[in-house]
Amino acid sequence: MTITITDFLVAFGVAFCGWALQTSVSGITRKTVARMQKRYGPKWYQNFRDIFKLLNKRAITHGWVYDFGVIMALAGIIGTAMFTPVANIVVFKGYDNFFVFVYLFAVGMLGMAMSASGSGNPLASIGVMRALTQMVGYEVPFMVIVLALIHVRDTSSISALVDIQQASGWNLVVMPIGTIVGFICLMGMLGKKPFDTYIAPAELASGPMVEYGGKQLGMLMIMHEIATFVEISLFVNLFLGGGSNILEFLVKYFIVYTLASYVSNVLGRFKIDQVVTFYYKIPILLALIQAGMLVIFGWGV
Amino acid sequence: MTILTIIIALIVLSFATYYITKINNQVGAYTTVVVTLAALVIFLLEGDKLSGASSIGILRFSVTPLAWFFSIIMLIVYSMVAFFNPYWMKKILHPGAYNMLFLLSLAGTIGVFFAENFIVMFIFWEIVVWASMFIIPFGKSRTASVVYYAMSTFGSFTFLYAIFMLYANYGTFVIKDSLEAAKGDANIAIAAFILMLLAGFIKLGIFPFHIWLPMAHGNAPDTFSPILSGGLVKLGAFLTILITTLLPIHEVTKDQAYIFGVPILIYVLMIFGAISIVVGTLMAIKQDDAKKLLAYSSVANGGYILIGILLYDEMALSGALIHIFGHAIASATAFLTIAAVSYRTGTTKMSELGGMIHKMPITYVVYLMAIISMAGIPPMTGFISKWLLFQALADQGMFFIATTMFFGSIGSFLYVFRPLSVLFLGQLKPEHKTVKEAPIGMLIPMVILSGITLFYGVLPNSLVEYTAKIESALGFDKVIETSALVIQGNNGDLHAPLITGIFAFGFIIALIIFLIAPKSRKVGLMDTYTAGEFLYTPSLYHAGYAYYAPFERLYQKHPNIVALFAALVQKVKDFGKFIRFVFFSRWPGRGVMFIILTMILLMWGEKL
Amino acid sequence: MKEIKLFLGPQHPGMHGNASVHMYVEGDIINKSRLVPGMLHRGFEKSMENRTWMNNIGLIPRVCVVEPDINEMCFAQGAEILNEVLVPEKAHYIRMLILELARISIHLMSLGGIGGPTGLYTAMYWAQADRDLLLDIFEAITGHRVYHMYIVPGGVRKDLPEGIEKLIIKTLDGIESRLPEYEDLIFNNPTMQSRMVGEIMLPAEVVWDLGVTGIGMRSATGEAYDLRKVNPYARYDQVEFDVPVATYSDAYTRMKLKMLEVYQSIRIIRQVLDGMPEGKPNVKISRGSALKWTVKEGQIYSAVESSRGEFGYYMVSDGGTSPYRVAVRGASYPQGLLGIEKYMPGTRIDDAPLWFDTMGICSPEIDR
Amino acid sequence: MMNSTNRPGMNEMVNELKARFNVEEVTFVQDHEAHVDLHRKDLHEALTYMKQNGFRQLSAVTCIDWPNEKIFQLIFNIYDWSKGNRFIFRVKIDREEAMFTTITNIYGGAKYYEREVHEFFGVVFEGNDSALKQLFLEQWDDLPPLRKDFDSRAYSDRKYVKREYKTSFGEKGGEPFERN
Amino acid sequence: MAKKANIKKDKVKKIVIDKSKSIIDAPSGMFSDKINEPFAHEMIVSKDRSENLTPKQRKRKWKSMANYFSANSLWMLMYCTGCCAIELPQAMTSRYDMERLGMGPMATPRQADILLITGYLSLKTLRRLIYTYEQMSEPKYVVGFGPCTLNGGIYHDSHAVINQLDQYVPIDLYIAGCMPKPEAVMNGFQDLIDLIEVGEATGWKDYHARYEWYKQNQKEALGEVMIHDEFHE
Repeated sequence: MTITITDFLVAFGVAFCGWALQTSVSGITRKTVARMQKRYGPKWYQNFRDIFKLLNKRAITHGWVYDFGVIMALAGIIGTAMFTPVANIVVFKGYDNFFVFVYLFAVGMLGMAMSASGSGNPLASIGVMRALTQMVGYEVPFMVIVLALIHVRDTSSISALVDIQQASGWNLVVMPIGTIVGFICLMGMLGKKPFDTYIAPAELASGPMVEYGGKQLGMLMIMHEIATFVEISLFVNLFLGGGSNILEFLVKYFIVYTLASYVSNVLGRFKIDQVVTFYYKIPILLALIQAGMLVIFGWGV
Repeated sequence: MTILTIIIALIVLSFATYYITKINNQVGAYTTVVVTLAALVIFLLEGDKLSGASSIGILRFSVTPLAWFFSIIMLIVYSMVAFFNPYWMKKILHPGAYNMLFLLSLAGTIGVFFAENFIVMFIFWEIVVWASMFIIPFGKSRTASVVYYAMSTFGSFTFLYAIFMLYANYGTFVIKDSLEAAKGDANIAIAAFILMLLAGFIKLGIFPFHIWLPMAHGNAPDTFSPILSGGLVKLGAFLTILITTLLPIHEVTKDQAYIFGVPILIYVLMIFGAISIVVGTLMAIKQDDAKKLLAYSSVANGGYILIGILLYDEMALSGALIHIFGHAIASATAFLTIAAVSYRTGTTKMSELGGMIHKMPITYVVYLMAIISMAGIPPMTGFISKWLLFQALADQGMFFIATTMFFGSIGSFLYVFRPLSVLFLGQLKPEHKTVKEAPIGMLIPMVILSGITLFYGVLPNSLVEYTAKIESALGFDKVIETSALVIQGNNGDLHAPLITGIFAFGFIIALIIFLIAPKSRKVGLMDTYTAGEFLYTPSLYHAGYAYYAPFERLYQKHPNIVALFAALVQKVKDFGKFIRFVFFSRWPGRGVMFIILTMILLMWGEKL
Repeated sequence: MKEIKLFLGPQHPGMHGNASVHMYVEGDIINKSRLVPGMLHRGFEKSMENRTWMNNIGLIPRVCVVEPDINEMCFAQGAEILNEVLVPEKAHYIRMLILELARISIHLMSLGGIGGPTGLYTAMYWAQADRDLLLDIFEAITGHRVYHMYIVPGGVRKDLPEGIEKLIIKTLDGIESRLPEYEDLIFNNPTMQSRMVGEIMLPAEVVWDLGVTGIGMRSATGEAYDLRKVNPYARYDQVEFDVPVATYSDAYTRMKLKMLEVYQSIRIIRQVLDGMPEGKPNVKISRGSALKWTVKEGQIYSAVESSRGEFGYYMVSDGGTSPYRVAVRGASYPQGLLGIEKYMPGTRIDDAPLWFDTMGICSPEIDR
Repeated sequence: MMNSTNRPGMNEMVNELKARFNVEEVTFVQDHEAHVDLHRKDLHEALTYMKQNGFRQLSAVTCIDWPNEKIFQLIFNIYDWSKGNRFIFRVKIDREEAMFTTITNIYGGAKYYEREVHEFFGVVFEGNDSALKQLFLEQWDDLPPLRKDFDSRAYSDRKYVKREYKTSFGEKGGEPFERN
Repeated sequence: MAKKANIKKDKVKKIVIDKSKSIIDAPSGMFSDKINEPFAHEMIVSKDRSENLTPKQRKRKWKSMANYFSANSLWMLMYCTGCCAIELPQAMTSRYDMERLGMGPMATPRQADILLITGYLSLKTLRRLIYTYEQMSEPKYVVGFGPCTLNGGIYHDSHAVINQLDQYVPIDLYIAGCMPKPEAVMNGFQDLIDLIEVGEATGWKDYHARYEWYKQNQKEALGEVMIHDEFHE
């Protein structure tokens, strides 16, 4: 398969629409969560206003790595989003490898971490430290589950996994335990409570974000929205069978994100070592059990 | 040109360097640069034309793609590190000896790679061990050298025992022949395999033999640590690949029970690799000394390499080979950057440093690229090898091993980020206000090494093709496949240039957004959020010490293998004391008495 | 360099109020910490000397922003005892009503405030919303939402409005019915338990060492050390209520006691409303001008039980129209200053903000 | 003001104090509150004695400025939670040479109260070095503010810019206030 | 320049809080069984706000998209300098729900757009406030709460509290009341939004223009703004 510039543009279109989608969805969720808290909440397009306002501000910079890290972060996440298969729009079919997702995503995270540490604020460093520590928690169970999935499905391409699910049933049915683990890990990835330890405003004054303002913060917000889009899409594609058409995909997407937001709103925040111990108690055990069920016994396949 | 010529030339030149250095430090140091570079150029130019034909007596050599691959890695590392030697001549106790041993160890490694029979291999193996053993105490600690030597000697003994065992049974020292012959008798084959593997384990720093590695790497002279980590450790990998594939161990052990598609013995050995990954990762996260941190990361990476080799799968072996290449380069680069920082500031303790990016930006970028590779993030070589290894693991469905590998992989983000954040970023300490960028002679090799890492991360195909060649030479039925720009795995394809292209595309988009938005105002590093309070001491606002404190606390009370070894050492010492008490005391009567008693007992036994 | 210096406040989301904690942190453990007060220092004690007794009524609620009524009570009580004025029975009951409503209000704020450090913002939204209804009651009774200036020497400023009992009962019923929900949200929530149980211990000997009073003392010693019981003021000896106590003072227990005190306060208010006597709500505090009244010469320490412990005014009068000297004993003085210096080291930075919520530290009353 | 009280423990305690120390005067303000004027030399022993007898809490340490008599009156406020009795010890010290010995070795909680008294009145507590530093104020450049001879209004007028109004509210004869 | 929003004649009240019902009745929906039923007051915003603007202002309004975004996404700094802050949680949370205006609390000055000076300022706070204000990224707005920021209020004769805040930092808007009720706070914020939309909240520009003057005043009152003392080193 040859790759043309059109493919790049279409893929960028996916990333851009993903951003717009997630920004709107999170606006809607802010409104619904506000109802849980007995209030009206902001307009659904408030996040757009926030982002554009930030891009308009006259920001400060702490040196070149502070700026470069932000650009790298956004670049990594845009790149990851360009690989994301959305329903039947699959641009780089076959190359949307799961491990590419995991590690290309890490480029963005590394960029942000670097930029945050480059700001020279210890609170940012501590925040980054917590974010990385948390990563050790949630990535491992998630990757074990997906590894077992790849083993039984014989492909690590996300779009191929979606196709298999469209044909033979969702992985939610095939591996219910794995889906639960995946959801718990998704909460960690999204940084939803109780796993928002690295932001923890009361302790770290918003952690890695502590020095950001203006366009850098705006770009990180864009990055955050796209990252959320990638993560939720990954979950939908891996466990909920993606979507045969856009609408189905969007419905699943909306449900997953809203569910994660709702759950997070009635939970407190863990401390960082509690996060790691939590993931290394139940989710990893469940993940191993699920992997054993799939790989050794072949149940559900 | 033959291998023998090159090796002899290296040995001769190494002694010559000693005297040159005696006359003039700098000239001696530059000689090492010229010699290593010349060797690299010869190897690259001659390529496959190198021959092992000429020989002196038992000194016979054979040229294989595997040996060529390893020696190229070794020569790249050696020649690049050699650039640093001139700057260290003043700091090292015996510059002449250092330069000599430097070249001698290179000769030794090349000898090991191309040796045709086990005896030659063993001789050169010992040359490497001795040469490096003498170099290590030029740094900070003598104990490190002792531990290294004790460990290596143990490995050498088992290696030698295996060689003689094979010789006793099959009457040949030639590697290929003796291993071929051993195939017939599973017990001997397995015994020889394990005995030789022990030597490999020790060199590679696999648990439980990993303790020498951080001690030696951490305490060796700053210029020699990259050689140890990037070069000499890989000797173990070479030996492991050699015996695993030439035997091949999977065929020998095919009668055993299988777990996850591999024989139980292999699985157990892989567990050692897995433990190394976990131990290396956890210990690396704890370290405050940047060199020790990188040394423990070598332990963890040794685990990956071992698992990749033992999987005995064309993707896994290719992954392991690329990992050896990638890690050798990246680890050497990282060690070199630390050496550069140490050259300018005189310390490698991260908590004593900070904000070096403002003084050493190029060094920072080089380090950044090295750690991206070490963490396995695209677009660097490390990603290619990790991708291949994960594919192979998924293929086998080994999820327990995979768990540790994922843990090590994510854990590597933690430990590689620590020097980045603590040493290079953050607040600049006042005492380092006058520090300058590393001298140009240091920057050149670092930039070249980074270039190599990046190049093979973006266009890995030539590398993968060469691993395919190695695999076919080692007798694999199926070799890793590549087409145009795509690496084809069993479970999916990897298009490395596409990933880079997309990243570059994203970068352009992000850059456009950044440039459109209003320009930002530059502020000082101490003009930062302090909750409104006032602070003027940069070192008080730099999170460096106990960086991962909450995470470290989780495994604070871990069982410590060092304690076990310490207990062993204590036992040996006690035994030595007893011996001394009996034989070397002021009253020889005690010794005489003991001997008489023993003799009586022996004779008694004979009579009975 | 092993230590870094972190600041909790003055401009920090974890800090309620305007004060700063300077922490020397190693890893994530606090090695050394100091409260830096004085950001809210207004020279209260000096200003009170410069104003007449009458003028001071407007000034004193501002000593503690979150719980102003105790100031009025202290001030009024002190002036009355010095002047040997007997306050009408009705005034006592209304005072109890106001004080208990204020107690509920600050405990609700505190229950919501725990959402800040632990990230449970829903609790914050709920509690603030419920608290706002109490502020409505205050507005109906006194005309003000926060600073009421209602309890004045000689009684209360004016009588209760018609029909207020209905509103109070309705609101309290509502709040009481919502308390189990708070219990589910905060106390039965596993994530919250993991954050609060066993954290920020306050052993009994520490209590005596510091001089902590109020919930901190009661949760550690297990004794009903409550001024309302020990030295009853107003008519607290005529209403039935229990003082919740505990012997294991961690963050969780202290929050739980606050919650239980809300139940008790509601119980007191019910009794107060039932037994509300008839009559005038106030008497004249002294002879002479209505605005420039005087207080007899003398010194007195007038203390009441605030939500954070013993809150007192040491009042000195020289018989003039202004107080000669008023010294305020802020209830959170011991845990705020000495507690942070001596007992905060060893805590993790994650738990540092919890200190302020569960120990009950009110920075304006420390600074004055 | 009462001269005796019926509350259990109070009278006995007062009698004990009178027997042991140089008590100048005892006043009962409320039935649970006794004000005891002590000679400054006896204060530490008296406090030690009281602490041993149940008065485990130091409620406050404060100070009153009597410029006409040229004295500072130091107030030590202690409380017995189990009985509900409160004793307030008052000692007089010289205003010009305001020195006193710290009580932090008896009541550790006095540390910051003493610091506050030093900051606001200028009383030096020997043995409590930390009390010499500023606590609430920052870069204070005048008399200790709670002394009677410090005029806070004059200080404020001198130091801070005041908003100018067209009318003076305090005195008669100003122009009528106009909203702009 | 300082502006008194509540005196501006050409403005209509933007938020009408429904208080027509007797205060003795609890708000409806408060204790209903439905947990997610909001009990925030309805906010009635007049539809066409631009009808009160002069032609010049209207022109400027359409000119600048940036102002629109700045106005409708005001992030405030979580900094309570004095007692007026006690009503902010009420304004923020369910009853008055400030988030409807796109406002929200932010942790650090870098992120924030508006600085709320909630009441009196002691010298100690003023130092930190100026430092914080200078750390904020532009455009930034300052709102003064209560009389204490205007003329010292009840603490006009205190030795520790400054009297006139606009001498030290530029104020864009004052909100009256001691302390301002949440309704007043919300109303004030709505006024601020209007001011920003027409581009008249220019305090931060004034701070640039008269930087020397502000610095001079700060120096007179504070001595040095960034202090070195026992706690800091």
